[in-house]
Amino acid sequence: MRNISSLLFSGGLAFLLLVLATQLPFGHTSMLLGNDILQAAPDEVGTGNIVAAVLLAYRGIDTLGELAILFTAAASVGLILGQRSNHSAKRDKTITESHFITSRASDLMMPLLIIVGFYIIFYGHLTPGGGFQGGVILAIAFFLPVLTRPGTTIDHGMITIIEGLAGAGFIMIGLWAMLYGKPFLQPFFDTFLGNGIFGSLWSAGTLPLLYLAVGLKVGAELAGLLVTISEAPAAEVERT
Amino acid sequence: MSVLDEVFILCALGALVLFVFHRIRGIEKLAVVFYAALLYLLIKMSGLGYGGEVIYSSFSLNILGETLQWRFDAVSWFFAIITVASGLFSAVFMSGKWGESYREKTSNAAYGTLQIALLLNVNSMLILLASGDLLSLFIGWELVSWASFMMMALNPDKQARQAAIKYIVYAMAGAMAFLAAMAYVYGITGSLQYAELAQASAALSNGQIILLSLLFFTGFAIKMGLIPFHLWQAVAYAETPAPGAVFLGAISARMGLYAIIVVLIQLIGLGHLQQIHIPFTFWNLQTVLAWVGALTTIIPTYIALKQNDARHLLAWHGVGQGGYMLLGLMTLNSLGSAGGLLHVFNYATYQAALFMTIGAVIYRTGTANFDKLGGLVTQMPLTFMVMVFSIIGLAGLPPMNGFVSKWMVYRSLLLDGEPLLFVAAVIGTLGTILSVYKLVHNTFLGQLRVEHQNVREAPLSLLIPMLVLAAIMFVTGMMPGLVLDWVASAQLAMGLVPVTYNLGGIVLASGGLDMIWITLILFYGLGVGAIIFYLLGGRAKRVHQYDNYAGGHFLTSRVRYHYSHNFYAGLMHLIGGWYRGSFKKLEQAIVSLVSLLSQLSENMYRSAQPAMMVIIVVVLSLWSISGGIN
Amino acid sequence: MASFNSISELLAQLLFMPMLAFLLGLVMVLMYRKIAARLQRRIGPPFFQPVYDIVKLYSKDTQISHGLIHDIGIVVAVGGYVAAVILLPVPGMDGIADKGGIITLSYFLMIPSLGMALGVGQCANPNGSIGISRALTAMLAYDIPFIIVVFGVALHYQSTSLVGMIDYQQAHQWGIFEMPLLAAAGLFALQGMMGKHPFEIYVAPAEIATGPMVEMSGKFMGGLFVMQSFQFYVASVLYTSLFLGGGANWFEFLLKIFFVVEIPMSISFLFPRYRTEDMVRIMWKWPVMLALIGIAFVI
Amino acid sequence: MDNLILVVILPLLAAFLMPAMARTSEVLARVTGLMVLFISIIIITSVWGSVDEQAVSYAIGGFRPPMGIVFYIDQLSLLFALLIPVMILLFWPWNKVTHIREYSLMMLLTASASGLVLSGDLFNIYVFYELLAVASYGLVVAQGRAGKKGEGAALAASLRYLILGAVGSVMMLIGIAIIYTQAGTLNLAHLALLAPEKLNNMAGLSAFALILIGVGVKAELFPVNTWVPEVYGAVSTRLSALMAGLLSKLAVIVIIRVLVLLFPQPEALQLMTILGMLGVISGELVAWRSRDMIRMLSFSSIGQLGLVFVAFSIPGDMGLMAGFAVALHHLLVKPALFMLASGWTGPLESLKGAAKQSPYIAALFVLLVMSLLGVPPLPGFWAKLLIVVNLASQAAPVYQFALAFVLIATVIEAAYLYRVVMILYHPNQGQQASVREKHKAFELVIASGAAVILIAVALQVQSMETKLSSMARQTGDRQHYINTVFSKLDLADIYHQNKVQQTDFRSNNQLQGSK
Amino acid sequence: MTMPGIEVVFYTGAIGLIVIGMAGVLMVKNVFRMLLALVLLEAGASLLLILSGFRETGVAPILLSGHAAGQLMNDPVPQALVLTAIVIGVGIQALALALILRIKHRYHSLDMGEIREQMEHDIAVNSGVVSPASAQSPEPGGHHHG
Repeated sequence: MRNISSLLFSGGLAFLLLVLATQLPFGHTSMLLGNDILQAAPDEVGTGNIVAAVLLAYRGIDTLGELAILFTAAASVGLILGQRSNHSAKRDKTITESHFITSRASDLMMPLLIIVGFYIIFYGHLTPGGGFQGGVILAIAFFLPVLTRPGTTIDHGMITIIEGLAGAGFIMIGLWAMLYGKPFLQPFFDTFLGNGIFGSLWSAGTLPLLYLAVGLKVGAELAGLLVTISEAPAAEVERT
Repeated sequence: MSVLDEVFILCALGALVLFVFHRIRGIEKLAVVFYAALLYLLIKMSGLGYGGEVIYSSFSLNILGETLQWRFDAVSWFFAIITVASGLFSAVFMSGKWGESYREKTSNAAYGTLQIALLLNVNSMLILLASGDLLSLFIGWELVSWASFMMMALNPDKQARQAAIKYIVYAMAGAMAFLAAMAYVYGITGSLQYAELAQASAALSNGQIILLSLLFFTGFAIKMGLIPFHLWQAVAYAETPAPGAVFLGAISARMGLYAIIVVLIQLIGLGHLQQIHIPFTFWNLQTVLAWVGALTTIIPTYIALKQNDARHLLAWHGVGQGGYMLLGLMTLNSLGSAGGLLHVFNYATYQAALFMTIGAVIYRTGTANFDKLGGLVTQMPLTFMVMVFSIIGLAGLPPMNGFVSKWMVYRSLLLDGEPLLFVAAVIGTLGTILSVYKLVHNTFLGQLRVEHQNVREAPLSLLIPMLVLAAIMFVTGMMPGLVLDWVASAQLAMGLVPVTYNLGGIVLASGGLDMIWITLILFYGLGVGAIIFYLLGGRAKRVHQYDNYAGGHFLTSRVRYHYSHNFYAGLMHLIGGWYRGSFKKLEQAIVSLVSLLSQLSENMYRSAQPAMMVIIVVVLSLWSISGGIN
Repeated sequence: MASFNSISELLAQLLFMPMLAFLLGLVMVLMYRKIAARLQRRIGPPFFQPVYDIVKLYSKDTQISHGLIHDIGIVVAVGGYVAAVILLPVPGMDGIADKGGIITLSYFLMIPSLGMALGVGQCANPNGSIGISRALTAMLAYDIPFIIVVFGVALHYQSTSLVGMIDYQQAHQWGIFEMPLLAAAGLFALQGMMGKHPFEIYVAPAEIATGPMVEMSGKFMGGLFVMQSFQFYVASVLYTSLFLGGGANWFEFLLKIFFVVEIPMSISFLFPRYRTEDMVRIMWKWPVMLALIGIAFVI
Repeated sequence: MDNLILVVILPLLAAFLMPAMARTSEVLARVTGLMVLFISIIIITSVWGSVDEQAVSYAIGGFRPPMGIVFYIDQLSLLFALLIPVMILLFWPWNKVTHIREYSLMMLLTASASGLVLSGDLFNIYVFYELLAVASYGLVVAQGRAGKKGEGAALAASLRYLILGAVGSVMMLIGIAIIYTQAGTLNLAHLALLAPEKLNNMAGLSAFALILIGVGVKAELFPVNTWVPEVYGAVSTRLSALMAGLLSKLAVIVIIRVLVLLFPQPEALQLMTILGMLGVISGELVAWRSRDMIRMLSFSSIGQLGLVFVAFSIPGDMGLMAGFAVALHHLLVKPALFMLASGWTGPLESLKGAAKQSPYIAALFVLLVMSLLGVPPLPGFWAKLLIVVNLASQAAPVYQFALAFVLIATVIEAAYLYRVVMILYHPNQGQQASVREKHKAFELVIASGAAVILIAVALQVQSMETKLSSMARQTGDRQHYINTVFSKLDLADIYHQNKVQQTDFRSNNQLQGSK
Repeated sequence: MTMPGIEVVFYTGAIGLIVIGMAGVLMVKNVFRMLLALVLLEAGASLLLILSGFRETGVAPILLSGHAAGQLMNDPVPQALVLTAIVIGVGIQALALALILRIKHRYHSLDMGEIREQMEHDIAVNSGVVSPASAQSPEPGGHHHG
């Protein structure tokens, strides 16, 4: 009964969304905002990657919010799973080595991944990429050993500090502008951070700094999440 | 500062003082003084009862673009004086021995709470009566409801508590109907002032008037316990502690009548109601309301006949008597409306006295159950006398005041040529006669129980208010003109033609009523009867009531031979089927319906898939939106 | 239409009307018993038998009273009728009929029953109580058609004053011709009102030891006998006033009232007793129906 | 006024830093949270009243309004911006056992809630809404930490809540996508400008429906409120009070913003009316048969939120005013009731005679309940009156139905609330009277505070009315919103045409923020 | 609509993802699968969102990648939005996953129906309406399977 009605309603939803779609201007959207930004961004923000301009400059507070969501999720997961894993971590220090090739490969990969991650972060405002993408790669870099050597622990304290400081850094950069009487998160202001040259690494005001903060934050949050979750089942198995 | 302001200040002061000192002994004296002072202030305003100008309070409130104001006119004053007098009588009743025993049974605090409840009732009713627009009327209305609820909730008895809950649900339903009506008035006129509604009502369509009247009337009818909303009232009033029952029984439900007068008669107008025909029937709105009144005189009265507890019996009569008032007001002539109004006064006097007598009986014997009473006349003759006076009033027999008002209602129905309504009213009266005999017989007549052998007359503090009420009943019965002054002023204020009257009664070309003569004749007849009985023949010998036999058995104190249970068995058997619980079943059906819906809703809230509801509502709303375009 | 011209005339009427009623009532009681006897092929009592009965009862040695209310019950029972009699106009004497009218009178007619009920209640005899509960039920039964009839009549004459009604009938036509259905229903109610066969189960011998009368002895019973004579008188005069145009003179009046009581008296022995419930049932069915139809005609 | 952004930023900062700080000093971390809340309150009170006449907008990053994100500050947002830290402070978990992350979550809640009411950008609202949602999941989950009473229930309830909320969020996202496809912009003021042209059609309405349903999850909108009884039943009353009192209202504010600015179509309003009135009746019906206080209050909260929706769905400023009145009233009363309920757990029958044990608490309960029901002199009455009166003045039949539903629901509400009152004042003590929990001091303080405010408002009803109506007028004024946000449009245009003079523009302070 | 182009495929895909995800959320009993369905649903919504800035002839909005000067670019805004939305989704999914782990541990089941029953029982016990001893049924007689 439930399945039938579910199917019925899903079908209805499909139909209605299709009907709705016919009402929408497919592929010919007015792009009011988009055009404005496309025109203004190079001059106003000075990034080559306009998506990055949108993400960090025009909609910087969105990004802050999203970082906060990640942080919240991580904190909540920590609340749920974190405490006991500390216990188990103390009791159970045995690290199971996995296969030679995987473990060595992961050791080799780690620095590479870190470098790639930071590259993507630092060039985020110029090329496709940025703090999120780079942050994910960084997280992977730190999570890889856990995958290859089940039982490895990562210092949660470190993660906490990194995520806290990275997040605070983002906000501090925003507040910095306010110190100069500018609106929060304004990318340019009359400081040593000049305008830079369009298209170079040192351009677009505070944006690269913001991306760094984002990258570190995302990396730390994701790593923390992954590690916490991966530690949890071990604890369950042990208890049952 | 007008006298009305003084009244309000006194009310506030009284409430405050009583609240602060309610645990202290001696608070009852203070309460009596308070009601007396209130009565004094009302008497200061007595110009209203003789055609004086409307008195406004200087206090007003501006909200929602509305000006809330309070004022007293002749109608308000008429109701107010009954209210305050009832309060005073109740307060006196509970000030002496009764109060002491209540304190002993419960606590000082509980007694204080009862005093507070009574005072809040009086105060809230005065606020209601003083209302000068729909909003203040509603506010007063709600206040009265909550005050009554507080009073009813004071009895710890299970039945009483259930009755109180039932009451509050009914009262809330009524208030909501009232609120809805008020909202419609606001929707139509953009104002809640009486004057605006009165002006606008002329231009309203029939449908609107029907809806409005229905909503207003439902709200008011619930308070008055009119058919079909009669189920809550009797139990709730009966189970209230005695002084509370005295007060509530005497006047509380009449607030509904006051509101009917204000809204349906003053604002919408009876003539207007009469012009509106209910579709598919040959009735108009006014006849419908009159029939509600008529049915209310019948059904609750015969339910009362069934009761086996004196308080319940009286309370059911209270419901039924409301029907006469409505019926009187819904007649199209000044005599009827005067009768209806006069009945409010008369009813208050005898209902209060009756509840007091029952209170006294309970005070002495601890019960009002007919199966456990009987034969108290020898022990409590004065109480019995008051009860006889009152039941004569309640049954509407000469020479008590109840007769006058009922006569006026009958006479007006006769003038209007309403045979069926007349018959209905008479059926109600006859039922009342039977029923009050049952009341007096089962409590005071018949066999005295062994455990009541040492019962003494009610204490003086209880007797005084009863006797005073009995005197009022008799005096206003003999000289109804005293009250008809006020009634006529109220009629003027209602925009009706006042009734023509003199001190002795009604002046009417085609057969009036002169109570002075009638009373005298009655007493003459009784005198003749007494002469025939006492002067002729030998002296009668008094024997004890156990010196008696029935069916060959000697009746002794061990064998209980008091016929009280299932009184009027034959009649009950005959008419039982006509009203057996149909309203109760309706009520239960509504409760079951609510229960069913509630269960359904609960199941909805317990759906297994949390997201199910999202998709359902998305699909439905999108469907309805696209449905508008496709 | 002044009913009296001076205080002395009024006082005289107050004195005479009850006496007259009592005497005529006694004759009616006699008549009732004679009719019963004739129908049962007996000779019946002598002329003064009703008086003898009352005198005998009054002069009994054992007069048992159960208390003040017991006494007052009898007083009220008699007094109520006395008062009612004064509201009933007879030729030449209107009493104070215009101060009350028909509605008041109807109420006065209930007072005796209630007085008696009070008295019976005080006796503390369960049989009495049962009897009185039946008596009151019977009152409920006949009063409803009676009141409907009263209403119809008052509506027809546009007045509640008996004097006015009589004047109207004498000037125009008797009520019975203008309102035959109401008159028929009224006759029915009259039957019940008189408390005689077949609607007298509550006082019937052998029905729970004589019902209300069980504790009545001596002058208590005598008082009730007095009341009975008033009862006959009131019923007949009322009916006469409503439907037969009252009496222009004494002869006509007497003729009419005796004729009126004769009918129910004759009928009463033709039917077996009705149980209380059956009485209610029949009273609320036929006469009510007749009366309502009658009113429909009046309107 | 520029500092107002700190109301959002500082709690975030504190939230980020608190776990790190806790590693060195737990006390410091806790104090930080409180400090931030106090600073927020001070900031808001310092600008209190300055937007009564003219609202203010604040462009974050100093970007021209339609491109950048603006915060919009009017009486409504300012009021809620004040209420949020105050309420959070009131329901702050003072006990020592609370994990530092829970404080952190509270700060995140504060930040997201403030952002939600201040934001003037559709997607930004979505982000803050999600943040609010995740923070509240986290707080619910925090109840389910190992070893706590009712751990499993909290976990399961929060999972179900999460799934419901996530599906709702997706719906909202779809709605935003549709709006963006149609209008090509996200700024509310800009959308408001374009709405008559772009959104006054089926697609626009569908978008509204989707947003309504998405946000409605948090706003306890029927029928996406199935989480309510589960979550409130599983978590502490402190959190329930916060969620029922504050968080639900924030979601409602979002809907109101969107509705007023973007969708003035009657169909949009009527959709809300229907869902609202079904919520009212279903909530009250279930509350009627619930057997413990918490569950009863949960469903009562659903009913009241339904009432809020019904009120807001009335077209015009009067509807807004009614909505504000009933929403604020509920915000005041329901948390207080939850506080009282926390000491009265267990089946209702076990509360017999509780009034004898604690007369003051019972009296508070009665007062709050009376106001909830709408007994005249109390503020609840005026709120209800506003709704009823305005519903009746509407011509559309759906409003008449809503009126009937609201009134019937009130009767049902009276039935169950007064049953509880009667139980409290029962002359006999119930069996469990002795083992009943004691009320904690802060619970009583909150409830008493609410009662005091109720009475104060009852006495000052006229000035409250003026305040509310001015708030409603400002909120309902679309043109005002557009003008406020685009007040510096001329300047921006000048800049736009002379891109060369970038630096001049950047040094122009006037663009950034308003005053 | 004039000519159906490539975007029709995209839109259909997005809607398809949404509907499949929705049906999955509704129909599966296992909460983990429900979570996976939720991922699909979010993916669909993200796709729909990013399509709102789609132009048939548009290119990526990156200035340094050597597009011709007059080339139309796609709207950068939805791309930024989607990035945000995805990260939000990740956060929620992680939280859900953690919850599922704990619930599995606590209730030994992943079936939504069973979880709900046990939860209702727990809630009832918490509120004191049901005694802890009474077995699995949360309310006597009042229980229905959804």
